[in-house]
Amino acid sequence: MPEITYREAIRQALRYQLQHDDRVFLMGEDIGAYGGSYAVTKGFLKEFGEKRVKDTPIAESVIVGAGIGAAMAGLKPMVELMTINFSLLAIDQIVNNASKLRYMSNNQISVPMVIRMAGGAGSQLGAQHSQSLESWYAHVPGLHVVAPATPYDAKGLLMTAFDSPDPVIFIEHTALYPMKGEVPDDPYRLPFGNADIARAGNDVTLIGYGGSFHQAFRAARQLETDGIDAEVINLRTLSPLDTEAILASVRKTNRAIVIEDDWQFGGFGGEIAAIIQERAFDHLDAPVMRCSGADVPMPYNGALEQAALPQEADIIRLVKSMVQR
Amino acid sequence: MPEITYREAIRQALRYQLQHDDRVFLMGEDIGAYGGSYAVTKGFLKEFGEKRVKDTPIAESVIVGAGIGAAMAGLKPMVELMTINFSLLAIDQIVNNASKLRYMSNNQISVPMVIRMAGGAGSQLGAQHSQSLESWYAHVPGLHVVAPATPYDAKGLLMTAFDSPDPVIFIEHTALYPMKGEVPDDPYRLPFGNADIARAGNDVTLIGYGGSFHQAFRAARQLETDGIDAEVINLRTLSPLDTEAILASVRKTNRAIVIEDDWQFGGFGGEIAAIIQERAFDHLDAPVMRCSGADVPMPYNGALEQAALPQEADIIRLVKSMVQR
Amino acid sequence: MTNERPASHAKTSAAEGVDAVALLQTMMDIRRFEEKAAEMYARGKIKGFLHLYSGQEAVATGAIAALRPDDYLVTHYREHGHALARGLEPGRIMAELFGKSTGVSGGRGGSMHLFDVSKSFMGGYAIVAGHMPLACGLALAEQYKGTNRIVANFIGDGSVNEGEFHEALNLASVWKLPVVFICENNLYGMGTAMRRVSALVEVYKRAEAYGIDAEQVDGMDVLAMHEAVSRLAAKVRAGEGPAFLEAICFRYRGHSMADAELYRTKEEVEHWRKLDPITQLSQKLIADKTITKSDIAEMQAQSDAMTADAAKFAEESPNPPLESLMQHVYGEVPDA
Amino acid sequence: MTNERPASHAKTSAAEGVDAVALLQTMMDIRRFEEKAAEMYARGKIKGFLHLYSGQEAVATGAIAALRPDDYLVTHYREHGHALARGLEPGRIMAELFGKSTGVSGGRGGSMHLFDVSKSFMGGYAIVAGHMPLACGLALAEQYKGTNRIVANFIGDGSVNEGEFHEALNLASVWKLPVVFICENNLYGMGTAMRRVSALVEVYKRAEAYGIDAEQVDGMDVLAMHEAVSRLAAKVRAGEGPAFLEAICFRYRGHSMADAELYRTKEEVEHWRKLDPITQLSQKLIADKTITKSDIAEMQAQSDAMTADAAKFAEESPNPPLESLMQHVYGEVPDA
Ligand SMILES: Cc1ncc(C[n+]2csc(CCOP(=O)(O)OP(=O)(O)O)c2C)c(N)n1
Ligand SMILES: Cc1ncc(C[n+]2csc(CCOP(=O)(O)OP(=O)(O)O)c2C)c(N)n1
Ligand SMILES: [Mg+2]
Ligand SMILES: [Mg+2]
Repeated sequence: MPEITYREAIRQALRYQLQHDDRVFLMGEDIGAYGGSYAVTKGFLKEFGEKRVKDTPIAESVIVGAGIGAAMAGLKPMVELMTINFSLLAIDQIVNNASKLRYMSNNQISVPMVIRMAGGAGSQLGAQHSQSLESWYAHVPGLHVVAPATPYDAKGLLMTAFDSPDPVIFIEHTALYPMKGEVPDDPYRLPFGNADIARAGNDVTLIGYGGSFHQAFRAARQLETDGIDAEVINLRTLSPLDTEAILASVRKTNRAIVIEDDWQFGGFGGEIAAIIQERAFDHLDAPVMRCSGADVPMPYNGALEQAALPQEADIIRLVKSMVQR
Repeated sequence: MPEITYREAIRQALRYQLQHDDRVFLMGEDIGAYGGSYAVTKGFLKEFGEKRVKDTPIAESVIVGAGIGAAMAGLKPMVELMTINFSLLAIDQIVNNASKLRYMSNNQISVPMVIRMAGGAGSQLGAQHSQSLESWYAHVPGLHVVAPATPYDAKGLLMTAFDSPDPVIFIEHTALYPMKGEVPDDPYRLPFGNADIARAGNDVTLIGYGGSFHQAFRAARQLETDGIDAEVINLRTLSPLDTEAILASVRKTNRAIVIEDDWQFGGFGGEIAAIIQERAFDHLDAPVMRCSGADVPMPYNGALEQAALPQEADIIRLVKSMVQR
Repeated sequence: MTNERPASHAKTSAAEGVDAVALLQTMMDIRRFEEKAAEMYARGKIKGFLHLYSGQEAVATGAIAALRPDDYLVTHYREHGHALARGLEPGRIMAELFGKSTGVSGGRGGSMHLFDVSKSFMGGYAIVAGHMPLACGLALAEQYKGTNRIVANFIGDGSVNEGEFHEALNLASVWKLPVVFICENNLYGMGTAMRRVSALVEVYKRAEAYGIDAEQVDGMDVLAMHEAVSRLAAKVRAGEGPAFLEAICFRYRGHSMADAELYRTKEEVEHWRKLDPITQLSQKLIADKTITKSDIAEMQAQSDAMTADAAKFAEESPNPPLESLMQHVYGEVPDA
Repeated sequence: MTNERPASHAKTSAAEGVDAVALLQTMMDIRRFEEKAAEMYARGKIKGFLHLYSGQEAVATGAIAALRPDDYLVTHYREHGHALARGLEPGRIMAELFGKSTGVSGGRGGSMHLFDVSKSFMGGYAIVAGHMPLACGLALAEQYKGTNRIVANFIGDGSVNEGEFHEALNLASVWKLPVVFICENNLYGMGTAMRRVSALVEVYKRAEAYGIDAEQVDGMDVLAMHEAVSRLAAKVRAGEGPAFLEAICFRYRGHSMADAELYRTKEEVEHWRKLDPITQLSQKLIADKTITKSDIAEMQAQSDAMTADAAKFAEESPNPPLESLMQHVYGEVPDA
């Protein structure tokens, strides 16, 4: 299989959709002439023209709202919001319209749209540009929340997103764009709600997604040298969440840690911990732990930023404290 | 002690602040001439004049942002956002500015402001007007999140909110405005992060706040007749959260249920459950359970709406299933 | 605010072939329907927020009659009149207000969220100005498909200071989207008079700042409304880009059923009632002998009957089953 | 886009008593500082997003010199020039870019978030238009306190289509807030030319739609900038409400260090470099014999020294201690 980057994998899915479905069009800030702030749509304007690739004003609310309206009329818009931080300016459209229209209209209206945004931290962009708000979107019924961790996931999940009759919040981790991995040339689809057991193990379950999956995976490799056999789950989608895969793993390992970039307090890790203890209580040899971001606005300084983010060493320390329990 | 309504208790705190602190002013949509959409500020425009009580355009973002700016300049604005649903239009200001300015500026800037909003469901206002987003705000470092359940709490916590050097999200539950309770005439302050053990018990801990506290309390009363002795905790503030009070109670009762109007998936109940199992694991005789709102946009129909909200009967059923465990 | 009635900037001569009698009937139907709704609210049959359209009938009636039946309508939460004018079944509208399963939104939407996609009625929305971007999107879709279907987006005067008003008007203008924005300026947003919160009181001038074809019309005159919307819709349909119409009107009742109306005087309300759109048109049609007093009585009777039937239908309809609570949060995924 | 230089609508005669030489020195300082920053970015000393001000020096320099030192400044993320013009210590600005504890924001803010409250520099902000409401609030506070301190709010041309631009201008106008909005129209928002996304290309006309005193000025001419801002600031200070100034300018470098500049031609950049604000003023001052070529060389040397010292200070400063991570999320509660 060819090795391509996470960025290229996303490009392949977008290009495929543009080529094979007339209802699909892209809109967003600087996706055309500029080539996309993370170069994901570079060249698309030339290739597909202004009708299919629309540069918009800097006006997040109307960009997303217009996407919703176009979807209501039967098109399949892909709206790019550059980064998840700017989605706060469109969040009323996402929460009060996109997620509710099917239900409020008693199934008369569908909103089949994909909203792409780059999330996560780690590149010293400062507090206003380093947020991980996926837990907020996962909280909202009517939305799907996808967070690919690998090039393979990115292409397969984005393909599936375009089949969804409902709005999909597609969160790409900024640090992963240059990462390479094996991706089939031909189109393929990865179902939502199907986690990937990236590494089988018996001693502890490490649960991650997007960027945090890789930390979990690297930690697992190191733990091996200490004779600790960790299972690593790549969630792929937060909503729907593959609860069964998580529970099956914990019933086997009896221990679990959730790894997330996001702030810990009130974050998604809490939901996973709550579900595990609720449904696998008697299987737990130790409390479900969380290795999360510190509860601070992200500092610019590099060392401080790393200190505010979960590190492999933190995971390893936590695991050891749990297996020794 | 005089018996007054939740609404009147809030009015007393606001009037006291307006009378005793020149830096305090109120602004919001229809708080003046109209008297406030929930009549909380009725008569204030006449009493304090346009300088202190400002009717604003319908423009949530600039209302909150202007409040932040005024606070940066040393005033103490109280911004009313009518309902938590509309706060989505101001959420960028709250998250990207209000909560981060002190940290980003290395403590050069303070944002001492109070943002009041009515939250919760139960009056058949439909999906766009029936949300409980407190878990979102509790997730954001730099914010305080207050959710009073009684007239006594409302006055005491709002008084404290005006002493806070940091932004306070003050969430009033729409269903509680007419509710009466004993409230001292004189001003008093209730510290943040101090939960109220509203009822002592030994068999199970029921944790609620705002509207859900009352369901928990009523359920506890009924459980008594079945010989089940429930302890009921009224959180008062979600951030800071009185973790110690929760843990102390659970170490005694060995069982806990969180009651919340909000959607369960990814909600605040998950955070509480995660903390409890993390820090009182060996004390738990049963998993921490959640009695939450259904994960649906709120339907208008009254029976459906009630079915989507936690009911006393649900709490009682849950408790019984746990104590029998 | 003012007690003067703003002069209409639109030629008020009725367009040819407009059925004035039908317009009158529709306005009467709306008026009666709202009275019945108020009654049902008082009797506890209708819950939540109820915003009545009484006084503003000419706006929706004239505008919607000037559109094609398949033109999209995207409205605010004060939309019973728009739904009736578009021809949604009165019984199913009332049933929605009752929260019954036969309601146009299955009882899940309520008064503020009427939907009937089969009639291109794309919904009533409860977030001020939050529906404007949707109108832009529907218009974008039709432009994209190359149809000549257009969108009518009804908004209130209170929406004009929201950020989304600005973003929507700018996008509609830059992309030449086929939308007619119709601002129902009833002088108040809840209890707040326009001039107290708005830098520019003449709303249509705001729209001009985006290079949008804009005008003001007497919203108490259904023929003027019909004429203005016919003219603007034709331009928009021809691909000349969006248009904006400010209709000066007045709501007789409070903002919602909860409103104490502390912000306006009885005199002001009385003044506007004298300009009642139904009375105006009735008198005109009697004067020019199009109809007689007894025709009017008959039409009234028809509205009464329609409304009574609607209430009866709503009353007798079942509630949605509790088992349906979790239905339609997500759609069915088509198997690829 | 256009290669024509928009005519200035402002009288470009320098106001009396303006120290043109000082203005020139400031512009030189900014130019050198940004070159050094670019160099330090290349050497990996500066991380994250770095937006350089090269080419736009005349805007911040002329405007800020025309204000009182205690007038609040609220700026966007391309704000090194504004910080230098306001007199923040160059070393502490560079240290902030390096993320050092001696930085104006303690190394927590970075290039986009410079703060120095002691100099009424209320911050650089990274959310487009998100700082405009803050500017309104600061102005509201001074109006409330009855001072005659005003606010200068710098925004980019890309902000004008955001909802917050609309909400802020409307509120400032209705409440007559003492704010001068200064829009740095450098023709592009990232790679998007104004005309492609904006219904009205002349930004100052947008502001007029809110009844705000607005004009356009040549942002490559520091004296014109100084004159226009002096005039507008005086009005605003006198309580006549907000003012709006559109400064036509150009950024020489990419949007940030990552920009491939696919959206504009070398010719366009060359064209604007010919209008360089520093060259312009130098030539003028030499022509009217205010200074000599050797003075210029000396001034250059001074900028070089200042910048070198700043870089040295930044380099030698310590990182903030890791233990400080959790500090200042919340403030100290004063005991009642
Ligand atoms: C974003 C938002 N803010 C506030 C409200 C509360 N609210 C409901 S209606 C209304 C007034 C709207 O006035 P207008 O647009 O003139 O419509 P009218 O009620 O006069 O028909 C307000 C402030 C809301 N629904 N949405
Ligand atoms: C709300 C928001 N949307 C998008 C962005 C991404 N972004 C950063 S700068 C920029 C362009 C702004 O252009 P302009 O206002 O003209 O300022 P300039 O960079 O030209 O100085 C964009 C789109 C952002 N920071 N904030
Ligand atoms: Mg109105
Ligand atoms: Mg620009």
